[in-house]
Amino acid sequence: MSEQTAVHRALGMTDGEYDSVIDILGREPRTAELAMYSVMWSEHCSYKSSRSHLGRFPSEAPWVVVGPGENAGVVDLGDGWLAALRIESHNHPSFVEPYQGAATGVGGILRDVFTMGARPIALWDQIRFGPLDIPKNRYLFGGVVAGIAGYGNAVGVPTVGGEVAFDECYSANPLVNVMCLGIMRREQLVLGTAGSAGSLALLLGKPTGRDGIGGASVLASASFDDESGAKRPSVQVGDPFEEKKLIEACLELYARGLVVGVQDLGAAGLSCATSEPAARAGMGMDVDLDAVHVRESGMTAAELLMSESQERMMAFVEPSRVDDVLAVASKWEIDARVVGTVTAGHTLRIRFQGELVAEVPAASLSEAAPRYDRPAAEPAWLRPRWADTLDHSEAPDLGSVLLALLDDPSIASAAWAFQQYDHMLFLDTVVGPGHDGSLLRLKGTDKGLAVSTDGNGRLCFLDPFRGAERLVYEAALNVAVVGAEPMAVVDNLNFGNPEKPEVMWQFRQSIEGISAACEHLGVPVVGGNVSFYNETDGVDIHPTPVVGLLGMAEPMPDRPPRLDAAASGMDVWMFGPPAIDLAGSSLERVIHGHLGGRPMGADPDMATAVIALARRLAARGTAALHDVSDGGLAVALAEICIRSEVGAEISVDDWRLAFSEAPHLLLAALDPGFDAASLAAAAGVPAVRLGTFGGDRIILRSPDGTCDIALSEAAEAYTDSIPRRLR
Amino acid sequence: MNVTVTIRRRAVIADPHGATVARALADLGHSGVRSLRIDRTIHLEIDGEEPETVRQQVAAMCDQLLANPVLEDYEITVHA
Amino acid sequence: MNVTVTIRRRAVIADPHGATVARALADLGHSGVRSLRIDRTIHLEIDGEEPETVRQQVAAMCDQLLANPVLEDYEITVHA
Amino acid sequence: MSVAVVVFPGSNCEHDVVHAIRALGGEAELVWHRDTDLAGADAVVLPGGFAHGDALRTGAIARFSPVMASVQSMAESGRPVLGICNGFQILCEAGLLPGALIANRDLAFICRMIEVEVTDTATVLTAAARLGQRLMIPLNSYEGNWVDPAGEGRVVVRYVGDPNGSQDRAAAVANAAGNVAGVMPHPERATESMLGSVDGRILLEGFLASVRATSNV
Ligand SMILES: Nc1ncnc2c1ncn2[C@@H]1O[C@H](COP(=O)(O)OP(=O)(O)O)[C@@H](O)[C@H]1O
Ligand SMILES: [Mg+2]
Repeated sequence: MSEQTAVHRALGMTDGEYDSVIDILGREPRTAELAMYSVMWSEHCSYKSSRSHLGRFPSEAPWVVVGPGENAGVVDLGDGWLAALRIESHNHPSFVEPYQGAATGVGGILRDVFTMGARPIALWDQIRFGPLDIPKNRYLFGGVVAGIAGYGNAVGVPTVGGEVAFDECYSANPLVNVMCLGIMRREQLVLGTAGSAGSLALLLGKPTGRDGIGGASVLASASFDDESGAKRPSVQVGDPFEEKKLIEACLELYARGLVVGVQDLGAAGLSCATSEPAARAGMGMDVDLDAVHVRESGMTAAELLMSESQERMMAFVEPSRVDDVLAVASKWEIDARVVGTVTAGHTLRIRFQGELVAEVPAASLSEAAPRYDRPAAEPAWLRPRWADTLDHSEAPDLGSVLLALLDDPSIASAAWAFQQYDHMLFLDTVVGPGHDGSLLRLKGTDKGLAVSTDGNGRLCFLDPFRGAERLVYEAALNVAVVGAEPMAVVDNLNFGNPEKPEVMWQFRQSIEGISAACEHLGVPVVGGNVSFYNETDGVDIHPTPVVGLLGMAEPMPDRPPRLDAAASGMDVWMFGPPAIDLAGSSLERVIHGHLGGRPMGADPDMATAVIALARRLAARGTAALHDVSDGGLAVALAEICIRSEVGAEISVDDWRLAFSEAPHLLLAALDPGFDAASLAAAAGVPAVRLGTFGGDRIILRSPDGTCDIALSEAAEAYTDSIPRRLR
Repeated sequence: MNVTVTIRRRAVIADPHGATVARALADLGHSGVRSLRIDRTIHLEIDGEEPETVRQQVAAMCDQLLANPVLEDYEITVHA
Repeated sequence: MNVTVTIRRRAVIADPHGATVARALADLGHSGVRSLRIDRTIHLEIDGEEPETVRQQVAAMCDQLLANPVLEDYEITVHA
Repeated sequence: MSVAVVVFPGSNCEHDVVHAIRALGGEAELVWHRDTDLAGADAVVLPGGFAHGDALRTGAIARFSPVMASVQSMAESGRPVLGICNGFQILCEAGLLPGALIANRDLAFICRMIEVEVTDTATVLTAAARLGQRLMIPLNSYEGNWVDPAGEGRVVVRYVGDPNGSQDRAAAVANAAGNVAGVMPHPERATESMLGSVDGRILLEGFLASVRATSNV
């Protein structure tokens, strides 16, 4: 092996990729050039295994202002308002150092949103760990929650919702995804472009150090093995204070129209923040690395170009505006240096200490990145899994099953986590964490913005198409529950090793499922993220696509439904097609430790009808409205009872309906005498009155047995499940 | 036995708080501060006779809990 | 000149960090910890020739900013 | 009569405070921490957030901001001065309120609606409340645990429970004259029923009434 071979391989490049670099340059790359190609062509930055499939997503709609390809998607909310949204993962960094991994994940997704010109107004975290009886998982969970809180609270953006789930498959590979929503006036929209020849590139924010060299990009692109300890020194540290100042400074720059384009520095740092904006503008750039402000001495050009130091932004500015930009930076006490000049032509030239260290076609770093159409094949184990069903002909003790489900950390209250997050800042959180969808008011308008984020690795493991398709419908139903109409989706595709055909198959099936549902609903996918190589010692996680769906309610309901608003004397109604679907359910997981069978597919027309009905119910002041998901009807009812501090008594025709996780089902607390049946009939949705709220017990009757438990016992199981496991 | 553990963030790892404090000192007119680093020092009083055993016990505490192995180094002093 | 400032929370003041660490150590099976205290140590590299002048300058920094007189005492060591 | 709401780098509740004051019919303007005069304001609020990133100790650096000299003279001249959350921490560091705020007993950030009880009504914060009145107001802090080794502090609002270990269950503290107060929960987050509680109005309306009373003299 030649020395150069050793270098490119150590940087994670294949021999074929190295040859492509030689083809592009017509010569052997210099060290700094090789460093740039290696980070830009990593899986994390180049999407080389996924790019050819992401085009499948429907991404167009009249209200889409910016679709996939920029730092965040942007949609038009009307009346001059735009929303920017994006979701990102920080799975591998969070395993290496949970606090900083999660914290820098929050910092990164915020930058993607305020890079577009928007003020970030809310965050949602979707976090998945192995079971809490293992100390390492408790440490990771605690560290990740503290990291999200530590960064999100201090940077001053509320975390208003999310998901917490636990499963064996995440034990050595936790998933930490964060979604961010921002808003802006239309004229504030900024793109990641370098502008025209003569524009200057200003690097704003923290000094550059050796943080994360080969961190996010290399870490997120390679699996864990016993040597992951060796990758440790590259951990990045987040500084929410600096980020807060950057946000305010950038928003002031946009408001005053002082920049022509902006690009955040994330994975691949300066390599990305110079080449991508230049490529988007069809320009080149001359960059002077000596002008970069540094935290450590003795950094090489390659290190400066690869560094993933946090809280940095690149602004492109016309020369006449530079002094104004520097004055804004100085007011907010952030560093700002001119580090480059945009040039005609397409060449990115980088100089350091009197030497030309890189001279490459700017677009080659992003657009010429390799693309792999990796083989995909249905896993051999899939059909045997489908055949592996449980026999539920005999009814268990329904009361103890319900208590066990309520005590399961994936189902139980996540208050332990979300009460560590500031979820009230900005005074917009009308429906906050602990409900189905979050609802934020947009002050000064009658618009409400609703978001739901949903993932379900078990369903997607058993059937990635059906599972992913159902996620979109579930998210849409969740936003409908607070009165909103779906508008846009962002997705985070958390998968195993794409070099395995069965993982690639799961990946493609999930994309098909998400696309099918989005097409049916008429909702575009405006952005997302792919996280591959979520495997440890050759074992992949369950395929875990996470969907974040933005909806808008206009006008926002005066009193949107809440889980804690049911009251004694109200009726319990169920809307939607009752069906028994226990494959992949919480009942089979918690009670039987089983994962088999084939979950039901979505019924698109019914989904649309139930979603429309939910919106109508929300608009007319329904007290409580809750979609049926993990743990089925019984858990959904218990959640309303616990949160509303009222008992209930209902009956069902078959005990299995109480725990079935069939899609498109809604539970409602309605005033007695309200003619829900006609409303539902008009919407084409089956409806049944199951019973009434009242008393201090949760009573669920079926022909095969009765669940009759004290509300207080249910509440104790539900609220103390996570805290008890952490004590 | 009395033991002192000094926990120090590795030099290559960013230290945002230290940087902010250094800037604040300069703002207050304390010029001449070239560098500033904030460490944690943990003083333990611990049962045991054998310095080497105690040191090993404290090293285990550091690895498990007191120090963050990803970000920090530690140094143990067992006092006579 | 190198200066070390040790900042110590007064014993009468509650110390949630210290208490939490002590409890966690016991949970991890490290019995025998009689007492535990976490100090902050600030290392400064500072211009100056005269140890006494430097000490006074650092004392001023402590009084103003580095220590909170309600909670903490400090000790300054100027290294040769 | 207008209220200056100070913005430190790292503050984040300043817009919420202005929004709430204006909704209650008061006047409020933001003032940057480097400004040295409070632009004719009759009162000042130091809002919540993480001034200077809470580096070293919460509030430690903010107290040296240029604006703090004016806050000090405002306090000395008997004008209403209110610190909310991080603002409370800053007033303690500045010596305008007794004691200091340290980490919560359980070393976790707490963000939730909490019940408090008014125990002293002769301050700018509690002027409109009844003695013993119970209020639901969101708490949102990591360093909300007030300690007062000298035991001179005047506790004016107490937690009904003990969420964070605060001495005397103090949720709000005032100076002897009653014109300077610090409160850990956020009254500005409890002024609209849509957001879960309107009890914060009682504190903010009392504050605005005090502003009116002092600006008339
Ligand atoms: N799963 C996905 N679905 C839709 N768009 C995606 C997906 N993954 C990535 N994208 C889009 O590809 C673009 C490039 O992403 P990336 O390089 O990660 O951006 P950044 O550097 O801002 O993190 C973004 O616009 C992103 O929204
Ligand atoms: Mg980006």
